[in-house]
Amino acid sequence: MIEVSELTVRFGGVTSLDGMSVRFEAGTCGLIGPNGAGKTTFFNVLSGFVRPAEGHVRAFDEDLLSMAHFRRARWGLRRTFQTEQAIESLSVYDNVALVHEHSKLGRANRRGEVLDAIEFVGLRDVAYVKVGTLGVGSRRLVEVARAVVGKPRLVLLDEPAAGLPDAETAHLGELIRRIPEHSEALTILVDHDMSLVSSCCPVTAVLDFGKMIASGPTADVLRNEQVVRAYLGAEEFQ
Amino acid sequence: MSTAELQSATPLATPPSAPRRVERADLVRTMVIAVLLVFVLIGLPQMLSVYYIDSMTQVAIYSVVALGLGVLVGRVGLISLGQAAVLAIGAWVAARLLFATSLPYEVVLLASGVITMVLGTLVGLPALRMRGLYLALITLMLAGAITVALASLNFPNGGHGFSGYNGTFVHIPSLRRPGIATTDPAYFRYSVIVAALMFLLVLAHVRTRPGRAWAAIRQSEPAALAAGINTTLYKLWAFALASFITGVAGGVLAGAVRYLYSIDFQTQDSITLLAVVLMGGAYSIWGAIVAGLLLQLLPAILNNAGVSPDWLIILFGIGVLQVLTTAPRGIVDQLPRDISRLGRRLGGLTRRSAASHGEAP
Amino acid sequence: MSGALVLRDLVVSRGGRDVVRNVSVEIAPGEVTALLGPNGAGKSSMVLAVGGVLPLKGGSVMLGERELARRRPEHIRRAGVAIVPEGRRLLPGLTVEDNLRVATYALSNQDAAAGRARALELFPELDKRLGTQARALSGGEQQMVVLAQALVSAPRFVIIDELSLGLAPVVVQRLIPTIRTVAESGVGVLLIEQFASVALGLANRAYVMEGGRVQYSGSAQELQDNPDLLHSAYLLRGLGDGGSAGPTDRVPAGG
Amino acid sequence: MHALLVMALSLPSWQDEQPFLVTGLALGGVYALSGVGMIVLYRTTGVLNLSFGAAGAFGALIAWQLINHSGMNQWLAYLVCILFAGVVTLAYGMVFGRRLAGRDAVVKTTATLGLTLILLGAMDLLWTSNGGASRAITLPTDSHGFMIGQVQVTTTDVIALAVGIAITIITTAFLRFSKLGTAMRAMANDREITATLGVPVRRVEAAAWFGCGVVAGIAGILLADLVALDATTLTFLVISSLAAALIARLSSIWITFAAAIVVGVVDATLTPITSLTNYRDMTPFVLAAAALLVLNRKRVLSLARQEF
Amino acid sequence: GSSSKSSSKSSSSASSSAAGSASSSGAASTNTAACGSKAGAPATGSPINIGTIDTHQPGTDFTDGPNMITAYFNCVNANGGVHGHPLKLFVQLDQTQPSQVAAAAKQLIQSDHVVAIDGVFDLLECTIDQSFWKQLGIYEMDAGIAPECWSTPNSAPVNMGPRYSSDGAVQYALNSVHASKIVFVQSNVPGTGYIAGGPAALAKAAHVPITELTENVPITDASSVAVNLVDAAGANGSVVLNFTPPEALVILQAVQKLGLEDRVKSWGCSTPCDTDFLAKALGPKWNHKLFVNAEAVDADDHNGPEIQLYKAILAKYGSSVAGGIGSFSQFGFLLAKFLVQALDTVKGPYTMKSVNAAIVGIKGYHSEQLCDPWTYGKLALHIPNNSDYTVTPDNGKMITAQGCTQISAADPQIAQYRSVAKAHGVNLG
Ligand SMILES: Nc1ncnc2c1ncn2[C@@H]1O[C@H](COP(=O)(O)OP(=O)(O)OP(=O)(O)O)[C@@H](O)[C@H]1O
Ligand SMILES: Nc1ncnc2c1ncn2[C@@H]1O[C@H](COP(=O)(O)OP(=O)(O)OP(=O)(O)O)[C@@H](O)[C@H]1O
Ligand SMILES: [Mg+2]
Ligand SMILES: [Mg+2]
Repeated sequence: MIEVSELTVRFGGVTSLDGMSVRFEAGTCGLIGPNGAGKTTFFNVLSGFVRPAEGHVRAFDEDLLSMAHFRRARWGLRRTFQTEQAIESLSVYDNVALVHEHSKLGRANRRGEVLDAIEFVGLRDVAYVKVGTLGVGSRRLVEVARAVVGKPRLVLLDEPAAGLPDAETAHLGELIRRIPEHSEALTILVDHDMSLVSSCCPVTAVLDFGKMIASGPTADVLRNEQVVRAYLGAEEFQ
Repeated sequence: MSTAELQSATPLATPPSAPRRVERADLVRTMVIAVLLVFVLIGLPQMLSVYYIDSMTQVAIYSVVALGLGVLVGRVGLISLGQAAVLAIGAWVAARLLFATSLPYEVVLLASGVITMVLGTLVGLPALRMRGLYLALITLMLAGAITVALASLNFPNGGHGFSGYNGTFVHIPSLRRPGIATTDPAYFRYSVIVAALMFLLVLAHVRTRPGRAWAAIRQSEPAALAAGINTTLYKLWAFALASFITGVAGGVLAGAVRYLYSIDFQTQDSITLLAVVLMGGAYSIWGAIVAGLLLQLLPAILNNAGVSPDWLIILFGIGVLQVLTTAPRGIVDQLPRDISRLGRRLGGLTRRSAASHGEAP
Repeated sequence: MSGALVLRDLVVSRGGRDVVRNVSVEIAPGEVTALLGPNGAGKSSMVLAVGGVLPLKGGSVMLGERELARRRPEHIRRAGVAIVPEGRRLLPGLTVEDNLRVATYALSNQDAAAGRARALELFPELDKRLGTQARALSGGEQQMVVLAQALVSAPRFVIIDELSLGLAPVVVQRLIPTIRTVAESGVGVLLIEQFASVALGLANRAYVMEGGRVQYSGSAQELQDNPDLLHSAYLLRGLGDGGSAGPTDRVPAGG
Repeated sequence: MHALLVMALSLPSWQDEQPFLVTGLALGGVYALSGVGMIVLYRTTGVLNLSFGAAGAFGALIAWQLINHSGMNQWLAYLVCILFAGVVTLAYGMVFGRRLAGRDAVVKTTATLGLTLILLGAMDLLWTSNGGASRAITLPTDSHGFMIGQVQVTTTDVIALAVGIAITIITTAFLRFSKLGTAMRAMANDREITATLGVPVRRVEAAAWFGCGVVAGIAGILLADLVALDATTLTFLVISSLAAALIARLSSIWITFAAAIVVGVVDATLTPITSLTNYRDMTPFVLAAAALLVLNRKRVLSLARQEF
Repeated sequence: GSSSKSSSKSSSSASSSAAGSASSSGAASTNTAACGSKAGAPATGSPINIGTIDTHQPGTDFTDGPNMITAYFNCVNANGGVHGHPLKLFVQLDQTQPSQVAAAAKQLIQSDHVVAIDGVFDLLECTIDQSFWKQLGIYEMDAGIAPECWSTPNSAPVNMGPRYSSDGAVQYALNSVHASKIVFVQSNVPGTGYIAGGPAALAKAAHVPITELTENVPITDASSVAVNLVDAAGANGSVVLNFTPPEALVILQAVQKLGLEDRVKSWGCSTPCDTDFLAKALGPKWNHKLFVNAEAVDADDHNGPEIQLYKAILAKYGSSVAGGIGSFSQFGFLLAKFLVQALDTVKGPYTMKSVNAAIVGIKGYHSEQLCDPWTYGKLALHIPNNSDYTVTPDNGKMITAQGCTQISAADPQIAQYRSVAKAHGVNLG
């Protein structure tokens, strides 16, 4: 459970988040909104890269914002980046192990859990290959594996399917749907591919100009007039 | 680096059993290194003239310095143009302690390592806020400042006071060496052992948790933070490690040269140091040894051949340009590929000839 | 304006491997042409090579009578061929305003001002961001800037790699008629797009690339009507082998 | 506290400081010249040209050779010097600058150290300081001058400061009012993309490299006169200008100018303060380090991939 | 043990050039014939190996010294050698790295089997190798800079060195100019701190205040330095510089540019300033304003038989002496001449022992170029060149301002040397 209240972020004259309040309960939740609405900024606040001007975030009854940024991963917060950031000079295994060894998890079962995550995203065959030699699709999967290894509590996915063709998006969607059962984490998915969002997320929240304009069951949200006007555009989705 | 690395990567068809193989290769590699080390320790001093033994001692010392810079540049992505100044600090501390105390040499080495580590980390502390070009330039500035300060302060020569320098000496005493290594071959062995220990120390870092953390930091700090890495800590750690081993190298250097002068630690040396580290290969442990050879053995050979040292500088300049434009991973990356190609060809030959021998009745 | 942009038998090599092999594509003026294909098919490499950024190993790029292959990027741009490379490659340290100004470098001051105005009309979202450094923009805003850079500078041909990357649906919808208008004004457009429906909806002709080769070429309508065609082209390569890491040396059937 | 008091008491009077101010201003002018030259190139190509000093020194030594051993007219020889520095820098830019264009700024800058080493080695090879022989370039303007109060000011001093001011004004105007200025900054960001946008990058960068080299040549001659005609000295004197450029965060030309003047003046005016005089050469380092640390207080996280 | 690797470094190619000169005849060969015992007869015996270590690094090149010795040896070898034995010089160059200097010494002894060390022109060598030479019983002859060149039993230099030359310049300012204050300034290059001790002692003995300053080199703001020196000395004071020629020139030119020459009573300089180049570079305003201590005669002004021989050897064999006529090659000539003279006295085989016995036995060797005869001797310290003269610029040339004068024994080192030398029976002028 994560509860965001009155979150405001300003960059100079730009207000990227403007009193954002929302509550994500469990499972996989969608977060959508027009370009520049503040979705990535919201993720950056959660991971500690951006310090909000105002507001609070409580996650599983802890004050997330008072935590040092690198501690949040230890606490169980994981994310992927809009521009993929897998570490090229390390193997897939080391990429994932890296996250594991900086979490609170013991080392006893490290190898097993790391391989488990790699298996989960379907990269077992290339587990010892350097990431630098992999293609875009696989790199995104490496990021997903890093996000689910061990026992994450909160997984943030920032446009993981951008630039992936339909078939691979479908594969990715399947993975995202299985994250809650794999690791019991609360997952927040940002993407502009509505078919991916509606197939993965039972609930969705919509951000516009830094404010929440709608939230609830995905199907309802996507029919919301305001959302259609601000984000989806007139004709799409029926 | 990203493009270069991609380009150098051949399309892989790595079999799933890779890890097992890697372990066997590791074992072989360890054995090879052990044999090499034994040869260097026992065989080499017998074969070389004193002239080359001394320059090999320097190679051992400067390999460690290059290794430290290699950790910063190659592993963490922090360019430092001030490592010669750090070496100078290490040597200064060691010299001061050697004159002032009668501590065992090993203790002096450790102390100069630790004190240099503290100072180096202090330098690293503000530098942590910046990276890339700014870090390179600020370290260049700091190195320049340290050079000027050392020129005014002077290296200890057995005098009293904080600086341990007495300008009026018409007789400058030499620095002592460890009791077990007073002769040149013995001191060479001593240096190699210390260097080997420093290499092991770095290896122990690179192969494990800090190594992976550094790789993450090098590529993208936000990604590293998101992976739970305390980037400040690990960057300081890298500075501390590099300064420590450079400080120890400074201590070994003090005993090797026995007289220290600030002219031997110029701002320019930091630049040539970076040049050879890049030429050798900042990403690899072996690169450090190549850098040491380039920096100390090559000049000795050229000097002995009567070639002007100016050529060496020109050579380093060309080397830097060559490496940066065509082989960003340094000589150690290129050479083995050439050698392994050669080896494969030779291997093919011997196998063929062995086969033909076997066939002979 | 007459004459198509004809790419013939292009070969592009990356990392010592041919990633585009004998690809021929024709981009007609006044039309939208779609280029589809899975990850690693070689689409982006082809775009970069046409734009003069990557070296062409073989083939020709003819603009009417003019050979553009192996010319420098600025020549190709000045000849009227604008490319939008993949990955939102803008000028990160410059403001949005300056990014647009550079894109109209070759135009007269008047045309440049008009171009800038058109860009803001197309992407009103950028209006408030004009003074912001491009690297601080959101992903979608960056995509808008690179599209604007190509569209405002009066090209004769535009090649857009990943049109809708990171754009909100509402923006994509706004773009579709724009692209159509641009094409109707006589510009030849080549679209690379992961949302096949978007691309095929716009395009007259379509090509499908896989493993560095063109596996299909024909009318966009036909592809849209027979999704199986598209899938069969895509699926030649089997799924889940980890994207583009798989060996592509096998010569696929057909082509 | 006590040390401060002692220092304060031994501070020289304004009267005593005046001549130091003059030399400081002249040197500061040349540092500004060099600093601005480097910044223009940096803003165009992303290369901080550390071979700047070496190219100027090489040119100055050639001029010396021509004047003293070939009997060439000295103005012609200075022209040769300027052209040489321009051409060497241009050649480097065309061969290596271009091949490294897509790499990280720190790589591009490190590569210029390669050129620096080559030039330095070649200079020592060609003009060894054999037996401590010394060389000098003496501009005719050295013997002209005037007095301000008690202080002798030579025309060379005036020229040095004037050239520094002139280049500052000219480049500022150029970068601000011409669209070439924007194109130059765009190139430093991403040369490839700038080219695909239709900017004639080769011509623009050739102009920048050559211009930088020419400025290096001018600075080389002035510094050879004001400081010394010595390869190593002139090569590493670039650090003072570099400090000024750094204080300006490698972007503002006016701040570079101001910082260069400050570096020159502080360095010179510390001379008569006995307790600090031997440490005064630390001025550029200290000022730049302090400025960088203060200016970089705000942490910036960037997702950009770094080389090395 | 050392390998049997043959070193192909810059040893003199004695035999080949000897053969070359034998066939050529004419005026030059009769001029140079004086260097050997048998004019025109090439030496064919087993060579006598001599070693030297010299600084050669970017910015500092002392190789004119050893190159001149090689030229002299070639001349000797072409004219009968030393009792028929040719001389061979093994040169080790160093880049001011202590370890390199130490290694070079061992290389010379162990690989090159030299029997004597002659002609060391080095920044560090005396300091670093002293104990090694002592251990082996080698008496080196050098032209040094490091303090140990003058203060140890196993080294004797032909030059006077920075300290005693500075003494000379200060002495002139005190005794001849009657300066009421001395400002002594030198570089703060490490290991040169001991130099200031001499001038300080001299000034103290004369009850004249002295200010000692150091400057970072290279000097980047000579104008500031110049102003500072003038301010420090005052109208009745003298400024004495101890720098290498480039640095001294830079300061003096700045003085000239700012018109400060006359703001002090006189300017002084240690030996390195004694070049016509400097006289030329400075204008006529400096005539009898700048007084330079000169360690050896100006070869351009003198034309005795020794100077003639020096010039002839330089012309015929000295193509590698880049600087031509100059103090480096003059000292090289002296070091070679004294060595050959000493070797001539050796009876029997040329071993390390016999040769070094001859060297240390050198006593009262005359030279036109020095004020006093030169003596080695088993002494605790050696300052055999301790009496010299002063020159001053005169319209682009250096002319003599004061003839041979003994350096004052107010410098305790000089006093100590004179007392041990006297005990040894050396006649000091
Ligand atoms: N460092 C910054 N400085 C100035 N403005 C910023 C900065 N970071 C973000 N912004 C602005 O904040 C707004 C929100 O950006 P954000 O990246 O959160 O959008 P987003 O919802 O992720 O959009 P997209 O879907 O396009 O990625 C944008 O308008 C962006 O320009
Ligand atoms: N810098 C590079 N070095 C070496 N190989 C590369 C490089 N970039 C791409 N490749 C390879 O070239 C091939 C074609 O890639 P390209 O990016 O052109 O495909 P694409 O069709 O655009 O795919 P995507 O849909 O992922 O953008 C792939 O196999 C890829 O691995
Ligand atoms: Mg975003
Ligand atoms: Mg692509």
